[in-house]
Amino acid sequence: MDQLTLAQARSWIDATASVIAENAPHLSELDQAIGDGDHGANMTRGFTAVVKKLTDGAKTDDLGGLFKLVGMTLLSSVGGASGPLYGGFFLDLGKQCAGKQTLDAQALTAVLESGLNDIKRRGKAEIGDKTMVDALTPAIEAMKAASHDVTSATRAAAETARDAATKTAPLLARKGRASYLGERSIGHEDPGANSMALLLGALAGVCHE
Amino acid sequence: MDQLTLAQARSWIDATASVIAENAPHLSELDQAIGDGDHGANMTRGFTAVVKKLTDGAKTDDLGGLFKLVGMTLLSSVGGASGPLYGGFFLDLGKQCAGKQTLDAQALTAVLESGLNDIKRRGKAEIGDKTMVDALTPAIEAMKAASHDVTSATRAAAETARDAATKTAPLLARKGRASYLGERSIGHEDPGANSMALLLGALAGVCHE
Amino acid sequence: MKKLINSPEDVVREELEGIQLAHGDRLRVSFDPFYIVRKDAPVKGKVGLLSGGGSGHEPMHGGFVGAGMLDAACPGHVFTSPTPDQMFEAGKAINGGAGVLQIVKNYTGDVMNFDLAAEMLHEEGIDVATVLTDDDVAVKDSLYTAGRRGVGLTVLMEKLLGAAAQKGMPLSEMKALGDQIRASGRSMGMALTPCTVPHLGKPSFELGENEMEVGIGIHGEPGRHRVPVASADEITEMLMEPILSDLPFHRGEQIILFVNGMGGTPLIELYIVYRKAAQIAEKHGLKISRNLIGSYITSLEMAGASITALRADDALLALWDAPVNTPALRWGV
Amino acid sequence: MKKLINSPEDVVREELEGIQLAHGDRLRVSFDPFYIVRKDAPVKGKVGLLSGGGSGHEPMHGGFVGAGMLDAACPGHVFTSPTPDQMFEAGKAINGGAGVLQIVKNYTGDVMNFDLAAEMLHEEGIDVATVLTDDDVAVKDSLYTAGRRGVGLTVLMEKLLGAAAQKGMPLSEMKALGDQIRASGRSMGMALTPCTVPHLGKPSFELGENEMEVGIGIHGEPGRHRVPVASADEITEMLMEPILSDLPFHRGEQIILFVNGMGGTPLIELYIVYRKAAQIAEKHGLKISRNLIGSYITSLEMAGASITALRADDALLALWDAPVNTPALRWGV
Ligand SMILES: Nc1ncnc2c1ncn2[C@@H]1O[C@H](COP(=O)(O)OP(=O)(O)O)[C@@H](O)[C@H]1O
Ligand SMILES: Nc1ncnc2c1ncn2[C@@H]1O[C@H](COP(=O)(O)OP(=O)(O)O)[C@@H](O)[C@H]1O
Ligand SMILES: [Mg+2]
Ligand SMILES: [Mg+2]
Ligand SMILES: [Mg+2]
Ligand SMILES: [Mg+2]
Repeated sequence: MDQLTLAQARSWIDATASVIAENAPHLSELDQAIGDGDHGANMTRGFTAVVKKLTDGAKTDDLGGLFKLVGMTLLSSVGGASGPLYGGFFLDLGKQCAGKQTLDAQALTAVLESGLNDIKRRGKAEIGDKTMVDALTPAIEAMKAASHDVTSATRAAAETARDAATKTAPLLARKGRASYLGERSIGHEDPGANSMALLLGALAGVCHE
Repeated sequence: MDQLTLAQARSWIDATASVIAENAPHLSELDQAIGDGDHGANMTRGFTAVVKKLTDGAKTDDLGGLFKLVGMTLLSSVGGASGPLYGGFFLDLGKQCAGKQTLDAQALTAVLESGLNDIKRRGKAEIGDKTMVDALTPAIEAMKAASHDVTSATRAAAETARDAATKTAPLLARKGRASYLGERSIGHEDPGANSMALLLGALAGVCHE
Repeated sequence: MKKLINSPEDVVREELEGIQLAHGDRLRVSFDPFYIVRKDAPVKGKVGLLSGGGSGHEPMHGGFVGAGMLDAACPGHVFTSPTPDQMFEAGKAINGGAGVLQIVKNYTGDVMNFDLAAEMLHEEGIDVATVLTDDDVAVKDSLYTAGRRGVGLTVLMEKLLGAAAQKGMPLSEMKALGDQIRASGRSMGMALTPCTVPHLGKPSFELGENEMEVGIGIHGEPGRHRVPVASADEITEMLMEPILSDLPFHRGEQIILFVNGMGGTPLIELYIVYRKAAQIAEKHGLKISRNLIGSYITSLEMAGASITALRADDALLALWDAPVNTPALRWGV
Repeated sequence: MKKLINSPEDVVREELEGIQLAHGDRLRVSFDPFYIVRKDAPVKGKVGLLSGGGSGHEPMHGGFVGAGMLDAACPGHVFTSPTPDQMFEAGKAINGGAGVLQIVKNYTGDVMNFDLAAEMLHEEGIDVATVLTDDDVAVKDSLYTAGRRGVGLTVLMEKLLGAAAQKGMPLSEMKALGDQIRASGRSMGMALTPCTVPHLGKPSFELGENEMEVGIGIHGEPGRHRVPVASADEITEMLMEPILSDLPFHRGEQIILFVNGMGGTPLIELYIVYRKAAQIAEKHGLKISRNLIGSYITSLEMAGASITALRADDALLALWDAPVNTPALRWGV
């Protein structure tokens, strides 16, 4: 597959909504261990609102419009730390994709990297701080290293993110709510890294079909 | 034994304090089932205060003075329903015994009956209402029927009260806190009937020695 | 038992020490015997308003001592009525020459202890009158029991009579007003969890994870019905219907509606209960002229709520609105 | 999970409906998006004071909306920061031409959402400033974390800045005053029991019958130390010593001392904690000039307490004493 199309991007959002809803109890459980236990509910509320807007016929003529709508909706429905982070991430994707109907693997990688930078700028987290950044950063590196088609690039991203989310367990949290626990944050996976892995997993899913 | 002496009456109070303290958890447990669980603590607080006053050397020259002191002290330290009832009971005993150094079996029975009437007047309980009245009433009847010495009269009272306290279990409470439970008060012994049985048991104990 | 206490015997004394340290600018605490009194007592020419009861219901009664409400409160041990010597000393301390009115919740112990205190005050030459509260509709067949229990209405009674006393109403009128309030208010409560009396160390009753107790009093005593846990709306109906049909309240009447937490229930839940209670009141054609929402008459850390409705006319509402300045209830000043 | 709720999704909306029904005479509730605002907003020429945060901390923040305190509050879902559109709409509703001051508890989510709202308000041509609270001394190594959490000081901050705004203080001075208050207050909390977020249905953490959690925040998150349950006096020392040594407070200083319940702790216990806290403050040569005792910033039904000490000069005390008229805090009016 050479290009991510608008229709696929739309499927990506739907697939993300499903997989987030399915995994909400797990995400909340992870957040309950080192946070306040709402990450599953937050993300579900957000993506449910997004899907509702899209189903209700919100007009999105290009990738920019689609991602902007996703970003705005997440911003006004998620709350918490993940709301501005995921909301800002998609708003940034929207800016990068303004007027675009498709993205090839390289462009997709660049767009996601720009989104990552928005997350880092807003949240001031670095790699190793035990956040969603720890899933997204290596995933983008893996996309760069993968062969130049969307299918393998996104599959590499998904697998790497999945693996990286698991590897957040031994880290000491330095950002977000988990940082208050100090040493006690060690031994638990980061919820946001997990939701990010689900997001990238959904992307790989639609690019595989 | 022909007479209850001042020294024995004093021993009665001490013995009551001990047996109440020992049985406080049981009394409270009974009260927790159909009341508010404080009967053991209430009675212990009261008799501890009485013993303290006596040990500290409060002057009691006759039975009247002793019982008045007990009554006043219970009144100002027990609280709840049992405070005025037991306090008033001993105050009444004090009035009956003003100036007396000893009581024979008949006089003792009359004095206790007067105390019972004070309890009934104050609490407006009749026999069968599932209160301390249910232990004291038959005990006094038993004293009347017993042979005319203090040892056997008080032993009859103690045994009858003990038995009567147990028999409060099937009764439906009509007075005090337990009455709020309605049918659910059935099947539990009344705490005040039990403390009254302990009191009469202690009396029999000192009159036996 | 997990509590922020040092030892069960010291709970009431240490609480009183805390109150003295916190509110010593306007309250005085007597430690022998225990009572809390307005620092400016006795107020000359004003009826002294006295209440009291077992501890464990905080802020009632000590938190309601102050201008426009109680002149003194006598705390007993936890869930145990105080003793006559407390009321006697407190009564003397607040008698400003116009007599003393006792507000007594209808429990055998409270009634008998306050009765004795009234006799003692009377012998001291002080005019004494007593008003009972017995507003708990959960107590059925009250002719064959110790009578209805005094619960939530007590808080409203103390506020309203406090305002009347502050305005200089004489004792006999205060007594009549108290009896009118007594006849115009009804309450009912429920518990999701029991509470633990410190010196007992175990819960007052056992409740399964899916059970609740309806018709509880305020002493951790079990209620009359144990039923499966229900939704807030259903629970509110279980409480409101008996309250409204008992008095009964009539269409077009004004009421003061009081939603009370039992101690361990968060405010967010009380507003959810208030929402439904207000809807039910409206459905019955009642106008909620004033309301009170919060944990004012509690059972230690019990989770649960009670509702009180009081029929009110404009005179009563004016008393409600009058300034009150106590640690737990304050407005207008 | 035993709660007086109907369904987890409806908790916040139904609570807001209750607030609207109960306090509709002086507050207005917006349901899309959620916010609570003074009915007389915007007050012309006055800085609009805005706060908000996750629900589950009631009465904070909604209970503090009214004359002399907040102009508006934005409730998020339980323990979840609200969203920028809420603050944006509320900010517009309270802007009386003198700008808007946001009081934000230092949590990653709250900070980022309020930052976005500030940008949006700014673009709308409204002057916006933000004051953070980050008073929780339990957060160590705060350089390597999201920073200290905002806890009990937030309540005092809202009262004090509310009074300043009411007196007509301009936005820039309000911001400076807020920063001064931020630098002068410290808090710490503990829990005897966890709490249960409605949509999760199980406790936020597990505690053995003999364990307590010291250094908790207000979101049901575990603290930094799990230790055996101790006496009220020992617990109070565990909280007071870090608070006093952190700022540090100096002999001879005046403080406002705030003993707060976490939601499931009865008032009687808070007074026992206050007693010891006051004794410790005195031992350190501090003068408690004002105090506040009650459950004002809570974690649902969690049993536990927190203590806040704020260094205060006479100017601050005057702001403290200024009239306030909100559902949860009221005096002088
Ligand atoms: N400063 C930050 N930078 C990047 N990601 C963060 C930051 N703070 C938190 N996160 C992410 O957000 C997740 C928590 O989101 P969520 O539970 O929805 O919000 P909250 O922590 O406000 O309850 C964390 O697991 C982490 O991955
Ligand atoms: N009206 C009454 N007449 C006689 N005895 C009573 C009456 N009311 C209560 N009692 C007795 O008092 C006992 C309870 O005493 P206690 O628990 O100390 O007081 P309270 O009920 O106020 O907590 C009951 O078990 C009963 O025997
Ligand atoms: Mg979270
Ligand atoms: Mg009892
Ligand atoms: Mg009792
Ligand atoms: Mg959250």
